[in-house]
Amino acid sequence: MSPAGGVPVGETGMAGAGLDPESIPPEERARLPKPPERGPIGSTLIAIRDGNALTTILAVVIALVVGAILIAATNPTVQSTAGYFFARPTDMLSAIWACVSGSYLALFQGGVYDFSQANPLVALQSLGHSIGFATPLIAAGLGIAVAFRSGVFNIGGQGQVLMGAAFAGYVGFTWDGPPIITLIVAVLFGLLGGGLLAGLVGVLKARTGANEVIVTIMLNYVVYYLLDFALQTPLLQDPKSVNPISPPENANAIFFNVLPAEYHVNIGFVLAIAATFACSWLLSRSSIGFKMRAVGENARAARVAGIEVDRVFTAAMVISGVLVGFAGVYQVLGTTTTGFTSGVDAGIGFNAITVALLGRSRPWGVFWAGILFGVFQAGGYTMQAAQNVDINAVQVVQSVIVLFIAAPPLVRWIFRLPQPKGVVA
Amino acid sequence: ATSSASKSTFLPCVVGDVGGFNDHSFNELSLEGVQAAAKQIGTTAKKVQSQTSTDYAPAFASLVAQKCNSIVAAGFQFGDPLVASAKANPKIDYVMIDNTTTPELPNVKDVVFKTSEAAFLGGYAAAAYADSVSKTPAVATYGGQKFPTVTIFMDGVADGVAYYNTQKKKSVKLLGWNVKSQNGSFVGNFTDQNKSKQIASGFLDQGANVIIPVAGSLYQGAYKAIGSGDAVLEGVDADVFQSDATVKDKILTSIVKKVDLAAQTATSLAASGKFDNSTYIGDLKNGGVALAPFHDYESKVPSSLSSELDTIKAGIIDGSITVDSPAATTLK
Amino acid sequence: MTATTTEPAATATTTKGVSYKTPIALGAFALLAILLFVVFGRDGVSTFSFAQSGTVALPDVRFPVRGTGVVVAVIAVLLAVVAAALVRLRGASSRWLVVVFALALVVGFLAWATAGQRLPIIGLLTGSLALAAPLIFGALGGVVSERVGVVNIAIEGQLLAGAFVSAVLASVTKNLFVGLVGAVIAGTLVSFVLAALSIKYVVNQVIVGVVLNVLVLGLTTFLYQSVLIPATDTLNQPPTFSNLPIPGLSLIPVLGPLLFDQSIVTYLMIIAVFVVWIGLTRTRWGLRLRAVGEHPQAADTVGINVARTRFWNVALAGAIVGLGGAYFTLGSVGAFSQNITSGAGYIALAAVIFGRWDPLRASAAGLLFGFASQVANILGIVGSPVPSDILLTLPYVVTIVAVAGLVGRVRGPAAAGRPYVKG
Amino acid sequence: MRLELSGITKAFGALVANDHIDLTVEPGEIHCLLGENGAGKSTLMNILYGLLRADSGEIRLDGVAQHFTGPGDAMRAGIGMVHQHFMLIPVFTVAENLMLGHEQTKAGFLDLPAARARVQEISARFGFDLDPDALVEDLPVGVQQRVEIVKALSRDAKVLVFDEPTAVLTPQETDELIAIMRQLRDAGTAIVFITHKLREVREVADRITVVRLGKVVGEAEPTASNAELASLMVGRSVELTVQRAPSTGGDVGLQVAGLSVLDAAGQIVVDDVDFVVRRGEILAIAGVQGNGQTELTEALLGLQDDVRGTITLDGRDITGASVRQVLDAGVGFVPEDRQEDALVAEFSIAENLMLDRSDGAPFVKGGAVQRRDLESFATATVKEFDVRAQGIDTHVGRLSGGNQQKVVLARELSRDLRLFVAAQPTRGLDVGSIEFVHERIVATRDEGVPVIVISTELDEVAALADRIAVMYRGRIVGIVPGDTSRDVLGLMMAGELPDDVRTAA
Ligand SMILES: Nc1ncnc2c1ncn2[C@@H]1O[C@H](COP(=O)(O)OP(=O)(O)OP(=O)(O)O)[C@@H](O)[C@H]1O
Ligand SMILES: Nc1ncnc2c1ncn2[C@@H]1O[C@H](COP(=O)(O)OP(=O)(O)OP(=O)(O)O)[C@@H](O)[C@H]1O
Ligand SMILES: [Mg+2]
Ligand SMILES: [Mg+2]
Repeated sequence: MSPAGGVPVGETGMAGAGLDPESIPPEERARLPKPPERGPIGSTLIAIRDGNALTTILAVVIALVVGAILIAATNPTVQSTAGYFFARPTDMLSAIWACVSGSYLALFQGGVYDFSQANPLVALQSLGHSIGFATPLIAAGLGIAVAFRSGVFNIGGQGQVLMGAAFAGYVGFTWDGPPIITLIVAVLFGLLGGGLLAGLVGVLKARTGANEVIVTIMLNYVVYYLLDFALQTPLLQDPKSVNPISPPENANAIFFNVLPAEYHVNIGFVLAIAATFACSWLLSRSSIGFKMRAVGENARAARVAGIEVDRVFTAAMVISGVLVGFAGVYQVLGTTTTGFTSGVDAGIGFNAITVALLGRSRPWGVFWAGILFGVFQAGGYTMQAAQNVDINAVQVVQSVIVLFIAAPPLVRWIFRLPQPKGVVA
Repeated sequence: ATSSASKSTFLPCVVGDVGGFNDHSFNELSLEGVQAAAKQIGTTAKKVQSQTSTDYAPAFASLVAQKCNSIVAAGFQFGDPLVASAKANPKIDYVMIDNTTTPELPNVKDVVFKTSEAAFLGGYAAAAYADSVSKTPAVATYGGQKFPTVTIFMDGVADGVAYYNTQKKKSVKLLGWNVKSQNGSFVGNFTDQNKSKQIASGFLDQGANVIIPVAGSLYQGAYKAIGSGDAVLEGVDADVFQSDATVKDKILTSIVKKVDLAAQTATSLAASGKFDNSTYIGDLKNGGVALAPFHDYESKVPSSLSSELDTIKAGIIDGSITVDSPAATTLK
Repeated sequence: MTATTTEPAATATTTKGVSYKTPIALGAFALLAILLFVVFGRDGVSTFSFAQSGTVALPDVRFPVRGTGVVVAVIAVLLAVVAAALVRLRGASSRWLVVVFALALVVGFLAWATAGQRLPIIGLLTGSLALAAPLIFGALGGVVSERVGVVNIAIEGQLLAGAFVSAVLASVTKNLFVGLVGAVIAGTLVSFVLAALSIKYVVNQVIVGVVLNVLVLGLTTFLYQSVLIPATDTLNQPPTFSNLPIPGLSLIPVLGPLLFDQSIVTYLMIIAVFVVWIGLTRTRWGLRLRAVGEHPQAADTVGINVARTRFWNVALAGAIVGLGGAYFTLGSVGAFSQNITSGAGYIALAAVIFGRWDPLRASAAGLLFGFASQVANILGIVGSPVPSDILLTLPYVVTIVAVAGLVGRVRGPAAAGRPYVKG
Repeated sequence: MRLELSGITKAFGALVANDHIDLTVEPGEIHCLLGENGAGKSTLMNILYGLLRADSGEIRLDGVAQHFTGPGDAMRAGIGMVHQHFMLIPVFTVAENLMLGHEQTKAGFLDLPAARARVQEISARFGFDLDPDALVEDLPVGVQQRVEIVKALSRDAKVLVFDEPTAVLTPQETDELIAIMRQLRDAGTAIVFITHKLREVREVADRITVVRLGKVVGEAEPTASNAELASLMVGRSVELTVQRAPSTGGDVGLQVAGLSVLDAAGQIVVDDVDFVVRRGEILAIAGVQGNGQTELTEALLGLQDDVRGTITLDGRDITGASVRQVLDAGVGFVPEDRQEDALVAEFSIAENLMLDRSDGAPFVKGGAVQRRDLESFATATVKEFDVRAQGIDTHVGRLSGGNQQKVVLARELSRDLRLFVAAQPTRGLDVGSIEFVHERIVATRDEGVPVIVISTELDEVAALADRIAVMYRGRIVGIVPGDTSRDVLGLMMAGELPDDVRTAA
């Protein structure tokens, strides 16, 4: 995680309901990176220097403690030993230790490195799984972040993921073309799908002033039900199934693995890394990115400076939708290649908001936030299976971690840490 | 495939779909079945619930890593991920509920249900009851979402009501589902109780005497819509009279689909090394689907109903009465 | 053009400046009406039934569908033309015109969709209110919170927490009012987290809101499965509020059952709408709240404690939304079940913006959404030709169209979303 | 009430904004605080008013030490303040703004009639004309400033602070305010008055304290000359009037004919205006704030939606052109509100310098920002325009107002211009900064660019204008030579064109 890079900024169009330069607390302000934006390594170094890495680690520690309480409190062994705590307290304490340590070990083994495996290459497969979860989150998170930086709040991730999935999936199962070409066409169609839907929002906002928060929320539902409908018609439904599920994707449309198959790391992840670089370039080096940030920070000044604000809004939405659409593409061509349903968005649209904000709307911040979420998701299954921890408890622990990471002042207060150096006020 | 596993070390497992293990439906029932089997064997089952409808593969992978000997999965979306996992782990026995998988693997057992057969009885019983309490009798059904596992109930109910009408020359109305156009009334999800309640109220406004919500636990909303009124409910999946005491005073009967029994049987077979990959089709004949007893309504339904239902059941079993459901076309 | 040709501005025609958005929107709808009601017109008679038990029933109204369709289409076209003319002459169209247009179209659509069927109007309206109630509570909480300057994305979480706690407390104590108090406390607690993190620790308000929703969903589902399910009898079997008809008033046709034969929660909602509205506009509380949401520094300079004002009003917002949560359980179905709110909080959030941060308008937006949902329900019930999935999109499409066609650009509280950090 | 500040120290991080400041204000005295931008005047007053907490030092009122935790305490102790930036709620009415914080209620509801009466009573006492029910956002800034003043007066403060209230007032309004201050002083109120306008200081001050870099550098006599005061403030001698040769009067650069502008509500805000600006001349547009000047400049820039008439630049019709096209046609623009309209506070100086050249050469090639070009340009420009900042990466929001204005000027003047429009270019700036800005504007003119300067400040108009157009209610009352007397201009600003005035159209 690298929260080194400032905070998301810009009028969100929820009529100020968002993130404004003013919203940056003084101590954050002082830590705002000086443009140019740095790459991943640079910002990590800065993070350590400024003590951000420390607060992040401490945030995770607190969250894990909170999670431990939850895990222990609901563990049947702990509950039964609690009955005779005063008679033999060691029983309960060891039960707590067993379930808590077991759960977190499981999380680590399932999400990062399975040290129960003798072969380190096999042990690393866990990380591969996490990357599989992280890839669409990174892409969608980038999309949300780009919109944010431009002052638009895109809550329409769900709809855009579904569009991306449906468009790419459609090409992938209808067209059995040559290798690579098929994949490229399918991906491009998926990006088109996401871009079209988000572009519609942008155009509505530019033309009628319709608030994008409302429109994107509503479009999520509309797209969901329309996709569900289409999945019951010959357009998308697998003729071999009565269920609302699409046919499987053709082999040439599927993301090929870049590591041995057991790692489940495919070209999609490489594309996500490329997208991160691209977004980083877009926001910090490109002309359109410059305009987007200008509009996001101060739309009035941007307009006076000859920047066509409405066009930038629309462009930002389209770029955002394309990136979020890629998450959908990944879902059908990388994750569930055997046919998709209306649940193919897998909650990515909403998780991506958290990922984007957690990454402070900086491309590399989003990248690491996405990886963190991926680890949680992959590890969550092992936690469930190994320690019988409820999936919902895993979700609670995740949320708590995010809240603490997002609140460095709170973490510093808990640990009575001094303010980072060079901070005003 | 697993014959060497001794009883104490056998590890039965179950994967749940996103609805969760408390959906009052297939997830809950498959968990119950596996747990019952585990108890018999003398072990405890492991369970994993998918967080989203695309990460089924990791769910399987996590159970494989736990060294499960059998894995039961319920939900149509599990099909291909299950096959992939089964191919990679030929030593583990897989049970696929509510879906048929291809290709046929030696370690995968499909379990499907001719739910429409039981629903036919349910529709007939509902029509008979409605006819006995009202001059303008009507039976209503609605679904959570338009999945075949849902509409197969609605098809059966519709056929049952129609059969009643032709047999008795009556005109009991069926609301909420049109078999021909395969269109009807749906909540849009399986969680919005308030909306379920409003839909049920709408059916009551239309004069419904019996309501059959095919929507997991959303019958609770319908129960509240009826309130102190005279209308009654029919449950689906489990015998709701028994599974949910809070609503039992309004449960006429239930259209039972014994996912639990199937999961339990298949798990036990795997534990005892007698697992086979033949598809299990739960129907009226083998008791895989059934109409639950009327319980407290025994005395309130027409006295001839029980025998009529027996006759129809026999007719369905011997093929003289056919139940059509587009949703059932893949059930060989 | 030269100076001499420039007309006195008031009478000159312009293309910029005045907006033809409304006439264009109306025109599009008029076209749609022609297409649906005339081209794809249906035969038969649609019966709007006003039947209701216990009161003076109004007679049924019967619409010959094809004729009604044609009439409505003609009215729609005429009104669209009038709207265009008004814009041309006066620079703006009339709000009443839009209302009449919408009413005509709704009647036309309902008649078309229920050809040969009976449409229970009372059920349509009471159902709309029932579906809208939690949205209205949510929207009121959203309005209070955002007007004081804190963006409340956590409405969904507050609703869910309220629903959960009220069900449990009412079950344990067998007392509905304890349940209501519990809902208020639960919503407030969620708000405390939002308020503390966003006001004291200046965490981004949107992030806290989004994460709180996930957190509360996870927590309630977890507790539901691990605690409530095993002990349904004692923990999750609350009584529900029964309707309290107001003597006399409840007998009024249509309005009686709609407004005066409701449960306490619904009465509370109606009261809350007016209290928040009057409070915001007419009281010291409202004045200070709005000042803090618009220009916190200015409020500070007149001695208003910005942080405290924000904190307690966000808490209050949570309390109101919590009541909405109780509507799901105590006011509607009793028992809690997982994710019982099913996204209502996000719809309420949209209603806040749609309603331009005004309690009355936001409530109206909630009602519109409830109405559109209930229309979709009833059409599904009476058996409409529209596929169910398409019907389900109705309320969402209606909202988008209304926002794009009629509402347009909205301006929220100037300081919403910005933490106030003193120098 | 006697106010004593002693040893007040306040640091923002490494920056010491107030360094052991001592200040005494006697009852019945108008005490002027003078100092350049960022000297720490507002900081000191904000500490007095309880908005900021001093790191050390003491505030005493009539000898009693005070411990303010917030403005509420200060107000209760009898301190009132008119803030440098408006502290009004734009969407509230005048009455609501007045009552905020000490609302009277009747049966739980706001007692609006009482608040209205209070507005009317105070306005009447000081000869204002305020509509209690007008929304503040609809009022011209001058009137908003009156609302601020009424707000401060309504609590009968014994110590009153005026932090740059005259920056947005017309001469007449300033005179009214000065009269009020005198009236209050005579009634025994202690008054602190901050302004950058030396004329006002000398007119009204009983005592003058000069602050520089956070420290009191001395007291000055009200009899001191402008030049003395200025050099005390800035620490060097300042040219108070720019040297400029008479206009050479070249070809017509800009021609505006029959220009009218309608606002969103359809009201005419600029009414049938005609004028020309020649190359190498400065046309000043004078007038009381809110008489259409803002809209006129915005119309020139393509920022207004509803514009009739023609605008011709170098023979090319640019009526109805987009902002982009207008800028590309060579128009440089300094908007009135630099923070809202000209700068992106969170952007660095360098980024702000390319804000209106975000497409194409010289900073963008192939869609990519040419950072090296931008950096070298920014470094050179910052040096040329003497922007005081740590570096070109400093966020503009952290610069003082004067330096912010220099960034805007630098950006606009470093393009190849065919027209330069500057609105209120020196609002709120200290004398040192004003000197600099004026020099640059004159230099631009001397390069042969037609220049329009919009100013409500007659000193500025007099210092810069070759010709003066006076606007009143959207119309141009008349165009007169640059040396027209203040009295005549004053009359014109009230809408009258004396018969004997030479026009210079
Ligand atoms: N909130 C703040 N945070 C950090 N630094 C500040 C803050 N407010 C003021 N400063 C610093 O204190 C210095 C003094 O600012 P102050 O506003 O008091 O100047 P001033 O004398 O009022 O200037 P002006 O004449 O332009 O109004 C500034 O240069 C600035 O660097
Ligand atoms: N967060 C901050 N960090 C550092 N300096 C700040 C901050 N906020 C404001 N300042 C500085 O505080 C000073 C006072 O701000 P203010 O808005 O009063 O500017 P000013 O110098 O008075 O300019 P103006 O002439 O436009 O009033 C400015 O110098 C500004 O750069
Ligand atoms: Mg100042
Ligand atoms: Mg200043």
